[in-house]
Amino acid sequence: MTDATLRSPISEPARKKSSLLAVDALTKKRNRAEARFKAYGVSAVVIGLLFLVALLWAILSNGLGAFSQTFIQVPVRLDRTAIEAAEKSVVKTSKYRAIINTGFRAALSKAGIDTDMDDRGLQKMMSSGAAATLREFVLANPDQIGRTVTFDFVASSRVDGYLKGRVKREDLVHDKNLDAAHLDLVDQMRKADIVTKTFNWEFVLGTDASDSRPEQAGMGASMVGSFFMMLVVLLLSLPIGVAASIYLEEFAPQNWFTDLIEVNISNLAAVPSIVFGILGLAVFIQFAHLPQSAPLVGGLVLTLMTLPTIIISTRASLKAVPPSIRDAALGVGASKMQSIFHHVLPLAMPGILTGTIIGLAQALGETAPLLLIGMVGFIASNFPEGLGDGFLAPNSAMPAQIYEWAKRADPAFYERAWGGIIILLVFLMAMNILAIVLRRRFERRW
Amino acid sequence: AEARDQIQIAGSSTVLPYASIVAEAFGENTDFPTPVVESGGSSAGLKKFCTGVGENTIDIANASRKIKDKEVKTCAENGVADIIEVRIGYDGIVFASDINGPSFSFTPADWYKALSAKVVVDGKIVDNPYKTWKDVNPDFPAQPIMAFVPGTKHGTREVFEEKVIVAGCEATGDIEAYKEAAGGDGKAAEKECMALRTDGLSVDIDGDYTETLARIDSNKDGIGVFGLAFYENNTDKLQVATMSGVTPSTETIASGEYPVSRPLFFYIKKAHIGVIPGLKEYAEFFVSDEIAGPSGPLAQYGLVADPELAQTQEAVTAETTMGN
Amino acid sequence: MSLSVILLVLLALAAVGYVLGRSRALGSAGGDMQKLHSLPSYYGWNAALMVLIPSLLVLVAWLIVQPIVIHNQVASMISEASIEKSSLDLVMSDVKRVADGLDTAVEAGAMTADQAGSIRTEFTDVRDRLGDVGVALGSDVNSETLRAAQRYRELAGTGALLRLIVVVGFGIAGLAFAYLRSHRDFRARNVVERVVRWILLSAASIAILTTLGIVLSLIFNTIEFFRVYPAADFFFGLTWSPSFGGGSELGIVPLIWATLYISFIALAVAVPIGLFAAIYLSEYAGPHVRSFAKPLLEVLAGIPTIVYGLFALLTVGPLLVDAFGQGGLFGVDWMQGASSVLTAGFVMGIMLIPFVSSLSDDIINAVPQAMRDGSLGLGATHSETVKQVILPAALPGIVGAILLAASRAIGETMIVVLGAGAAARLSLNPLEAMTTVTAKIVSQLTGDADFASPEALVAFALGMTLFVVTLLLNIAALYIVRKYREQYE
Amino acid sequence: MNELTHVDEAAISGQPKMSPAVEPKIVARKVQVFYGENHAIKDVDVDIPANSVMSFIGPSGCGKSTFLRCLNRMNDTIDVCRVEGKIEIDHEDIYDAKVDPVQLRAKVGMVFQKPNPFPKSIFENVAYGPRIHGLARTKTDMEEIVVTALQKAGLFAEVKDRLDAPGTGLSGGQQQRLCIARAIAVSPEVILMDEPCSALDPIATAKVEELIDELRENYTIVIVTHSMQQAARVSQRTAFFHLGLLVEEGPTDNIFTNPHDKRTQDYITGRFG
Amino acid sequence: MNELTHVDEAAISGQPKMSPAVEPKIVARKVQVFYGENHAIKDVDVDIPANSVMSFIGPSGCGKSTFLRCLNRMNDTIDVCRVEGKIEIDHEDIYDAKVDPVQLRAKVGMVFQKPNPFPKSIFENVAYGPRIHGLARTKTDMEEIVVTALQKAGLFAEVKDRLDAPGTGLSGGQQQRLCIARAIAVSPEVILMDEPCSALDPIATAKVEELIDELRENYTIVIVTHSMQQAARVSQRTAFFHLGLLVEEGPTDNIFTNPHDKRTQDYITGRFG
Ligand SMILES: Nc1ncnc2c1ncn2[C@@H]1O[C@H](COP(=O)(O)OP(=O)(O)OP(=O)(O)O)[C@@H](O)[C@H]1O
Ligand SMILES: Nc1ncnc2c1ncn2[C@@H]1O[C@H](COP(=O)(O)OP(=O)(O)OP(=O)(O)O)[C@@H](O)[C@H]1O
Ligand SMILES: [Mg+2]
Ligand SMILES: [Mg+2]
Ligand SMILES: O=P([O-])([O-])[O-]
Repeated sequence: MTDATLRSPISEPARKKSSLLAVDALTKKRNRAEARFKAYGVSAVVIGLLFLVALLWAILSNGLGAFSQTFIQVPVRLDRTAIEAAEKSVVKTSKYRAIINTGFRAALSKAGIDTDMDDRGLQKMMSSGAAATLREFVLANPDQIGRTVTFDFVASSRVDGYLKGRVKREDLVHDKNLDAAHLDLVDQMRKADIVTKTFNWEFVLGTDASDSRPEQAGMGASMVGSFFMMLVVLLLSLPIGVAASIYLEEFAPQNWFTDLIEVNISNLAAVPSIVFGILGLAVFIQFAHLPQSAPLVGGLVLTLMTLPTIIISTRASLKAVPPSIRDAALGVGASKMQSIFHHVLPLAMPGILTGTIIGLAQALGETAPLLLIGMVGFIASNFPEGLGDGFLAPNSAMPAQIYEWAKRADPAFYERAWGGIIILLVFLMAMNILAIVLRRRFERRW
Repeated sequence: AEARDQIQIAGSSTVLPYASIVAEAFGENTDFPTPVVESGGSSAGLKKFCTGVGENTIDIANASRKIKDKEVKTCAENGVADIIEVRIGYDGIVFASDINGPSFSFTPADWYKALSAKVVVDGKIVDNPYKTWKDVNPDFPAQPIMAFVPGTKHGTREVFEEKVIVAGCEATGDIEAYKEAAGGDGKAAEKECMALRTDGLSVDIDGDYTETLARIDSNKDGIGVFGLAFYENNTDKLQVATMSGVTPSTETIASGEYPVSRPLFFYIKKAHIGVIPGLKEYAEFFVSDEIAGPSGPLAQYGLVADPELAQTQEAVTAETTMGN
Repeated sequence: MSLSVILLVLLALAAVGYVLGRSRALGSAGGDMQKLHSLPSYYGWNAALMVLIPSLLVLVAWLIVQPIVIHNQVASMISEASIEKSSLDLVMSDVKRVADGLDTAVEAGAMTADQAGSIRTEFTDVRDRLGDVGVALGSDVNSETLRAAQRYRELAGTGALLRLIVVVGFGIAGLAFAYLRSHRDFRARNVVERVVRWILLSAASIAILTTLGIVLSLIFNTIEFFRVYPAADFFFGLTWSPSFGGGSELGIVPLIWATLYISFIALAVAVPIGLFAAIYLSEYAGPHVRSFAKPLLEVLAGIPTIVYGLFALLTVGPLLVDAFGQGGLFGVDWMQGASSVLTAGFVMGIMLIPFVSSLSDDIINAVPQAMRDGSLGLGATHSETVKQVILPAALPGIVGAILLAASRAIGETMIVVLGAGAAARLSLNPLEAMTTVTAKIVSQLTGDADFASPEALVAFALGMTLFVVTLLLNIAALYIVRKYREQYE
Repeated sequence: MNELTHVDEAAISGQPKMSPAVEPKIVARKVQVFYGENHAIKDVDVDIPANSVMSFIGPSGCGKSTFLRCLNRMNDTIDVCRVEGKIEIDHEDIYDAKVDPVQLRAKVGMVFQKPNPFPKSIFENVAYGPRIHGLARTKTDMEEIVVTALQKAGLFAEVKDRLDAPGTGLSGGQQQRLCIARAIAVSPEVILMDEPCSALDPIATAKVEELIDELRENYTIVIVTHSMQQAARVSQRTAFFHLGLLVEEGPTDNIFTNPHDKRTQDYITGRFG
Repeated sequence: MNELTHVDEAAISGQPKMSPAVEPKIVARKVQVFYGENHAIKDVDVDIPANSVMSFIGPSGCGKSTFLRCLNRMNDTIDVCRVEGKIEIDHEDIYDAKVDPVQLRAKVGMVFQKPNPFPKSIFENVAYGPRIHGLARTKTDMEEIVVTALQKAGLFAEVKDRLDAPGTGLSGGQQQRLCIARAIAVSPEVILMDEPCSALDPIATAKVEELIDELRENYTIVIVTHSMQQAARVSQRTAFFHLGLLVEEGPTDNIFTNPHDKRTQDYITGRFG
């Protein structure tokens, strides 16, 4: 067969000459398709961002309130006999409350406010943690006994809510925690500058408090818990994930074992996170005897959970590196290992970092597995004392804390849960910023 | 290996608020570290509790129900033989609806008729035909039936079924019809009573009371089942219904006037007493009058104080185990 | 404490090994790198690895064995009587606590090391003494416990010393071995690379181990479940209605159905939006838009799912009811409450957008420019190029991203609980409430039922079944991807 | 439009035409190309006559490819690349805002210097262009177009048994011919070929040259080549580039036998550098 | 090792040596290459003498690149590719299990048919090989190596001001020369060049040919080329491939002036196909 025997469409052009400035019908159609396609793209991004804005709006509008807090200024006379009596009782703090009450009454009358409220009623104005604050101070500064010291006591959640507009006068009819008389008092105290609303550092830096003291609860300790967990996750899942991907993508022979690993990894991605919790409980706590509620265990469980995400994204981007790059390196006598670590890996970096960003985001926000290894609940209201403690001492984590708060009865916790989400997101962005910057630097086309 | 020095507690999320209040106060008032209180459910807590004795296991399990015999057996098999049972009080279960809606005063029969899958109409067992509360009881407004009841994972559901639905079933006399249909089998008849309708008017809530509240928020016709403590903290959004004419409160429940409540417990491994620092002190602190008594912080928060608290205190001090 | 000392010593030895190995290799080649088989640094790494790997393995083994040996030694000192009273385990933990307390006391300077080894309960109130340095004990210390604790300290001290000697000995031996081998003809690079390859392989094997761990942690309870509940009813039952009183019906079919249904809807939302966003960001958007839009979209993946759940329940659900509910926009009465398959699926889809968009964006970006040029040069529009050249070339990566999103959808709980409800139902109507396998695993696991009852054990069987189902789906996906893979260049 | 035409006239009339014999298909004036800071094409004026072959020659890196890529605006895809000046095809400014580069590229086809087959089957590689331009109505039409194009490019015999095999699995020269087939399958008016024969053996080269000769009757062809013999064999006019400048342009014979510029002379006699 | 030498002897003595004059550097016997089903190289026997240039010619797709890639085991990287037979370099079987392909490739450098610079700076492209082989002790050493390699490849003058610019931003010919510079920078013993001059203009080609001539003194060079002129200019021996067979091999002069085989004759006189 020779070419000449065939009718050639080239000698009789199928398209007639046309002006470039006048767009022909087919091109118009194709351009419309192009415009549509691009519009889909724009709207996809816009839709995504709109949802983000909607969610952020919900988060911010519900949660910003948690960042301010009402305090009541009370000068308290640290009377030795009263303190000694209090120290003798079973529930010492309840006696300290009485000491505060005395001071509080004095402060009120000094400001020219008189009230016929009984002690219980007065106590409702202030957090029940006030007594603990006082006791702690006394134990730490025995030399101050006998003097009068002015404290900024945290106001109770209802009073705080009143100043934030969350608690309304008419809502208090059925409320046994506060009534309208209290609000009158608050109004007067505000005039007298006894109550102040300030930025709530305690919320950012403090520890969790029990259900009866929402006003005292803070994210600090759980932030530390999340920090140590993420440290474990990052230090384990990134190197292990990348190493596993390199092995699978570059070294593994094509055989059933490789397929088995491959299927396994994608399957692990679909394992519900709570199952990882079951695994963590069985393996790390019951078998390996690691302590309960420890961020180390949480980190290990979340590492296992994050690995598939990192491996899948890393493998996809390793696959996307053109073979000619590998050839080039091998051709100058680089070993396979060198060609991968020197050339392929840097080119796959954006994908690896994306996997890390998404994987860590997921790990940071995960609650269910923590439920089973004991990191959800009311956990250690103390900060870890050192590095080792940070990994091993019982602690909660931010999402667990938020989840707990969201369940609690007092509406003030609801506000805190949203506030906690704000902190979590800030933490997330801080955590990812490095990866995002790095990714931009590695992104290139060839 | 480092020795553990704080008490470890796990279990019921219903007991958790009370346990956390006590744990916090315990940490503040004693030299012992604040105990760790995990949540995760009564069952999960008891399961952890029964894995064995030793440092690596928890010391106390909170439970919103009594431990089951089968569980006691498993415990014993794993070496957890001596268990101290501590009843801390009662959890009141209340019915509440949106604060701006009409108020209700229910009887168990109303709930049975509104929610049961089948009811007896004119002597015949039929699929529940009622769509509004007025259909159930002419005294009620014509508000569509929409009930948010605890899901089957919750212990509260059991109480709700027994003390409200079955009671209503008995009160209406429908149970006799079922018994007849089942050939005199009382168990089967009760089961028939308890089966809730699945046409969407009764919604199971597997989450917490906050979820129930959120659902009422998005559907104002809804009536939900709550814990007393939860309701008392949210009186700005909810109004509570009376049951058989009694308004639920810590007092009416403690006196037994209000019928729907359940006891709350915690269980201590006796073997851990003397090993884990502060364990016994914690238990005694918990049941002391200043804490669990009617004027203590727990009652303040919504726990119905146990009228027989003194006996519990004694048992704790004497380390009386179950079955002794 | 001494553990970190050992680790530091080993690290130091490794560093020394690096320097020595390197310099000896260089020396053997007369300082001329080119005469060496491998780069000098490989000889260094070889030595460092030879120091670290054997000694760390020994250390790990030691850490596992020593406590067992000591435990046995000390346990033999405990009298039957005390074991009778509680349990050996508890007595031993008391012993350990006292031993730790003595350590702390010595450290704090409250006792000399000698005293700690020789005090007797007869003469000292140990609990008090330890209490002074902040060590809380559960009860008074009896003499048996104290002696056991002292023995424990003794053994632990000896053990620590031996451990130091043996582990560091291995390190030094490894160093010497590697040093002697560091010769110009020694294939250091090959050795190091082989070790690295083993490390890579073991990293990949973690996936297998995890799977094994999951299966093992589920299987016993699953078997237990099938012992109390008939398997056929579980796999083929069309009703899911657990109840405490017994007589539960635990059919998995409605749960599996809803899982697939919700995941499908979620993907139907996430894949188009995510893919178009990825295409737009990588192909059309300028670097500025891209550099802020991509990380912002990724925030969607970081918002805790409880927020999505509330968003579903309070915002999306009511909107859908307004449209499809009684007296709604469309005048149809298809929707009862805010919870529905559609609500949950839609919101889940939003959460999954970044999974699809970010990963696909990276992959699309990695397609070589020559492919685009080839297509554009033929007069293809940009969108034609994307659809017909770039997407096929990027397909394996995109499928990976979609699978990841699908996996996430299957494993999600919070959104389902709040968005789709808690009641299991077998229905085609996407506006009805249903619930998924994962949601039920969580609820049965955290529920109040007796932990030995089928209602609680079913969680494990559900987990196991879901595991197998997704495994089958993944095998199918692997097969499909293999078939349609296109390799550029 | 008015204003632009205005400028055109001025610009074009301001330059002496280099080849007034034939009506030029492509007219370039004062073309400048920058890659960021790098000034790759400097002030190039050239007229490319219709229905003939023009070859660009010059040392490597002098800007041949760059200039060629200006003619169908392929440079648009390089971010750092900036084009100035005016290029007209059939009197229409191709850098006019109204011009659709897609239509332009359909009219001005291109074969790239590095063969870049799509990761698709051989058949799909060739069918791609006709499909997007709607050139085939039926499957048989399409098959005919593909087969003809492959034959023209001299590849058909070698691949006829494996039209479904991936185009990336071909040898270097086969890939190059595949790309040629792909370009002619859409029958553009102008064909730009960037070293189409560099990877080809003499026989395949001869076939492609034959093809070029044949195509010349209806098409305008611009070819970049390193082989002066090839330029001499196939082209009517030749342009010599050096360091981004168009040094000399004219009838091929003249350029090779009687170059005006010292640099051209040096280059063609191999006396360069 | 003993056993292996054994087999070698047998295999090699069983075949008539084609060029007994010089001690061969590379000996190939019964080499077969398969791409899956496709039998790309059939039973090729060839001796490549040391310190000389051998060129492979033949029509596109005949297997030149494939055979060349066997000589440094680059075919190992293609999954579907299977090599059979024996290839020895300096009497060592390069497909022996004991042979480290990495060391082999350091000894047998390669320039690929399609230029494939790393997406790194020009400097780094060249410095990479010397760095991993430890050829430079100091930074100055390295700079010297890089500059020398670039100069030898005739690229230095053009890029000396932008050694930090990415290698992928070069023109096609520049990329090709960059790859040549990269290959010679590690000073291998054998250099395989797959059409190194296909993208180069005559002057650059001349420079590369000069370089090849210079290198010949110390290196063994195998070059694939489409230009018979080039083969004639630079190589001492030439091998002609056709459809996967090595049709004829011998001193370059003989092949071109007095081919034994009809197919060779047809090819070099352009009377093929
Ligand atoms: N990766 C591959 N997969 C499958 N077949 C291939 C592959 N590479 C080459 N081939 C086939 O093997 C045969 C020989 O190819 P090779 O690349 O060796 O040819 P060549 O002689 O170098 O040709 P050219 O001069 O065009 O580069 C050809 O038919 C080609 O299609
Ligand atoms: N993408 C790019 N980015 C930056 N500079 C570039 C790019 N492409 C080409 N250049 C530079 O522009 C100049 C002209 O390149 P061009 O590709 O036009 O050369 P050429 O004449 O085609 O050479 P060759 O014959 O080698 O292909 C060269 O100096 C080259 O390095
Ligand atoms: Mg070029
Ligand atoms: Mg080739
Ligand atoms: O968590 P609960 O067991 O109380 O439901």
